[in-house]
Amino acid sequence: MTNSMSNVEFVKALIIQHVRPHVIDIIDQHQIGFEVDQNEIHLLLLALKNAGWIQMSYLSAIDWPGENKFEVVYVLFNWDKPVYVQLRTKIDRTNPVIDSIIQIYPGAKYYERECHEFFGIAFPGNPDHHKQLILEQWDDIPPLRKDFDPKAYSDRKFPQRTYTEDYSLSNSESTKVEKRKLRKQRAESLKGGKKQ
Amino acid sequence: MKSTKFSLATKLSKAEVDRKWWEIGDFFRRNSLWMLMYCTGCCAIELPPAMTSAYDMERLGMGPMATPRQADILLVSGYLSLKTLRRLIYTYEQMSEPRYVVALGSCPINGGIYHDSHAVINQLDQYIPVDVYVAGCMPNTESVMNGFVDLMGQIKNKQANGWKKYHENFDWYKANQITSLGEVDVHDEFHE
Amino acid sequence: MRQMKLFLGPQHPGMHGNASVHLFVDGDIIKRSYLLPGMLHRGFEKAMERKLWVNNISLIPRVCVPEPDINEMAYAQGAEKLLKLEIPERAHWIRMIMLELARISAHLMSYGGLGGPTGHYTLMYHAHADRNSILDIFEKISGARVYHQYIVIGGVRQDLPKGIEKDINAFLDDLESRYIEYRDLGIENPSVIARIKDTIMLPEEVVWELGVTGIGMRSAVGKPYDLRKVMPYARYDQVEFEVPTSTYSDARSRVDIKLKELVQSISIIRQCLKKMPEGPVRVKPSRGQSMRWKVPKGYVYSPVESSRGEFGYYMVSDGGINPYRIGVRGASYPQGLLGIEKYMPGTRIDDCALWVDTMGICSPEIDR
Amino acid sequence: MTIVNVLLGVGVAFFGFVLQTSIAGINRKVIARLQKRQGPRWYQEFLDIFKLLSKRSVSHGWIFDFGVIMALGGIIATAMFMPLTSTFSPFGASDNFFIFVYLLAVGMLGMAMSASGSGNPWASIGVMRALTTMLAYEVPFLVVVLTIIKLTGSSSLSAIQLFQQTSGNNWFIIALPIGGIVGFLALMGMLGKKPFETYIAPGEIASGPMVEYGGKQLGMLFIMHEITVFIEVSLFVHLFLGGAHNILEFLLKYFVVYTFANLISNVNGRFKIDQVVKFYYKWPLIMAVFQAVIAIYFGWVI
Repeated sequence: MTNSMSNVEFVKALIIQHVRPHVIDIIDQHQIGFEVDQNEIHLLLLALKNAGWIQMSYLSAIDWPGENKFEVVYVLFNWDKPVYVQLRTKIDRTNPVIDSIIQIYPGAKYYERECHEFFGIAFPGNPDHHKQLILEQWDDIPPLRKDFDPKAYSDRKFPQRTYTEDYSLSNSESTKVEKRKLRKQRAESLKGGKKQ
Repeated sequence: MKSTKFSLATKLSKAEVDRKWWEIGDFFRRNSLWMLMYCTGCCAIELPPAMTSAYDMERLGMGPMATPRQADILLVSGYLSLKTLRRLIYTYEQMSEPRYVVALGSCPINGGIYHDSHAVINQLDQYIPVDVYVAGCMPNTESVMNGFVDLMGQIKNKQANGWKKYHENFDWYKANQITSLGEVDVHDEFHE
Repeated sequence: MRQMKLFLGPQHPGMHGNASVHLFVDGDIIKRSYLLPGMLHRGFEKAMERKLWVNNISLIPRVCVPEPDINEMAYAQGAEKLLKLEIPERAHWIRMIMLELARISAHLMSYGGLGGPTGHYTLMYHAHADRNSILDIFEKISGARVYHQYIVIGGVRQDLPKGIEKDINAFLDDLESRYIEYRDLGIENPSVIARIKDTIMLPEEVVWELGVTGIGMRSAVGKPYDLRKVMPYARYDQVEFEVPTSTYSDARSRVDIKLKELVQSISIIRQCLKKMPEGPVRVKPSRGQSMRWKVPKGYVYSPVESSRGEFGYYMVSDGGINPYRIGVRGASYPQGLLGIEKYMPGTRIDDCALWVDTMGICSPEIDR
Repeated sequence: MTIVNVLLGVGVAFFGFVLQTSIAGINRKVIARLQKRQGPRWYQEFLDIFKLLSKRSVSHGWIFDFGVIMALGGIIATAMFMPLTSTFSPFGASDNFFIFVYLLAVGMLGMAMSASGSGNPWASIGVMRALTTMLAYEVPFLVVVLTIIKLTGSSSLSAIQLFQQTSGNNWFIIALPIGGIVGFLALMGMLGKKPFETYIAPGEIASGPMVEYGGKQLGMLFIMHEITVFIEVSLFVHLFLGGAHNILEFLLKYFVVYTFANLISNVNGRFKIDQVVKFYYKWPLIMAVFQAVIAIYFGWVI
């Protein structure tokens, strides 16, 4: 336990050596999170990569419309010193731009594309970041932003099934049996198969 | 006095002859249903048990087919995102007639667990006609098999005529497709 | 040079799942290729924000269909980390049994899937027959064949049914007795070896470039980089198991490692059944509170070793009753998207389906 | 060549279709048992074919339709020459081995033409692979058959059968054991059985040449395929297994050969196309030449 705790301490020392993080939260002996400035991200990623955090596990964003910010998250992992490092940085929401990290972690290419598609964050430096990946012919604001309402979108675009009969049993007691009979009848009528 | 037993039936009209031939065809069609393996969604995970040794679909004369041209059943296995629906419509229109559609799971019926999703359609029979729905999330392999047996019964009773409906109401179906999809045929500009 | 564009999928018997690989071929050789994902996009991350912490338990298994339990585990584990919740001892062991059974089922499915691209359908039929008996065991334990919703926040939904040990042991014995047969049928079979040996290479530097995890990484790097070993969750530190590795990663060695892991999983389940203590299996929120279960503020990344690699949930809570943001890191993201774009060119059309199969690419978790 | 011969020939082709379709159905049941399942009804193949003929079909231009008819016609024409036993042959002594080799190619080319006419790239790849495989297995097979023709002194199938049935002579699979193995390997390639089934390959090229066929055209191709299999297996029976004295013996040998090939096919994966060509040009060709040398120059025939 002491050994693995010292891994977290090691990361903390490494980060503090370079920058002063706004927030440090130690989640457990295998995970630590830092919140840093936007312009420090590349420096820290490079430092962490040189220190052995060679795997980029996850890249995504969180929308904070209240603060008018996007929070971009990088999760890194080192297989020899098993610590997950979360680096978070807040960027402006109205004009979200953050430099791409594919020079440092080439595997981030598609994460950035996805992030652009779902949040609208631009990643200059990534040659394909503006191309569509998962959605096709999308005609609304990026869907993972908090002000996007999927229910309204779905109601607007897709026809809903309308039910002509009401089978809920919450009404008065006397109609219960009748309704059940009706429901059974309808179920019978829907049945295909050999019985008919 | 002619014997009634072996006398030839009176001359059948052309429509009746056609009907007889159609019934003979139906016998073959329902006993040899080939399905198109298009895993549109998660219900496809219950198909391997149905196809392989556990439930052995081949007993019923069914089997997976590689391409839409060869297949009789379009098996819509689960939810349909918009992107899949486009390809599903191409696929459906490629299949040779008579063609049947079996939809597995709750999602093609009314959206199921994804009823409020921005990417998943709510009701499949607005876009293409569906012959058999198998409800459940996910439906058991037994109910999947039962769905196929139901389809066979429907073919026997001449109820499985979704493909005729598609011809008759083609404009209605196309209009619905365009409302939801914008454009049905898109050039795939990904990476280009 | 004239190139022909081919669509391998979404409707193609060689593709596992609803994804499409677009190939530009010259003769039989692939010159350029890319994956077209998104056919399975359901907007999970958005849907989870709109539901309660408890409701999401029914939604998450659907993220990755062949192996749903890892989703439940990653989600439950992450929420417990945020809640600082200690779950009962027995629940840990039951979770491990479920996870390892799911791993066996996923490996069997993937090994059977080798039968598709190589045309060896007997292998596929045998593997799926065995997988079906795991599904029956799952049905006995949780009531559902595929989507169990069994691992929940605070433990597992209910205790194991009585006498299930006998079923599990019988199945494991059965599987173990036919392990040699499986090897002979599949990867020791000369005609299959001709297809999978020395093709579809994954060198070590590519692993680090793409960020491949799981079997792909272990087969190339030769070190036991398995999250169950490196940072044990549940009670993986109290069971003994080996992590099979190799330093030469072709399709055959990856499948080989898959089979060896299957043996390790069998041994883990046996140990779990032996060491499992008695006791409660779930911490419940106080009565009437489950719909209003608030999770404290925080950010957590919760990784789990799936059959394809590191599978993680990035979870953010703002202290409310809904998750603020849940991000899913699919294990097949790097090799599925960047891997196909960069390293599939140069192989043949025949290898394409095998690439998808042996790299362990699961399209629903790419699309979510 | 009278009208009786023609009628007999058509009868043989029809008999071949019924025989092969039934045996294929029974084989599907046998294979199902190998795969731990129950399997379809034995007449399932008939249902499949008649169902396909009952469906509506899509055309992709006249080459597409004409190619199918040409393939079916070519194959029926080939089957008309096939002797069933050593004494029954529809066209008497015209059952020359080379007639089969050349007429089989007509059917194959018809299919290739039609599949290319569909315009689907998978079909072109499949056709390319089918013709490459054909080139690969024909060479060792022809070397072995030429050895047999040299030994018998005749290229008529009836004569070859009678030669093997004459007392003192063995079946050629015993007389020329290495050649027999080569012949069987070539048969596997001809039938499109598993290690060499590169041109259908559903998991790779989406059933290759058949990708655009549906309905009636596919039905005709299935009939063509059944008759082709009948011709190929019968060739093997007549050339290597001593033919048949009567029809029952023929049926038995036919069933054994086809089932054996099918069983081998179902415990194997499939090769890549380049591996198929390399395979046939390596061991079978060397073995065939070796067999020819020792049989013809040294006279070592068992």
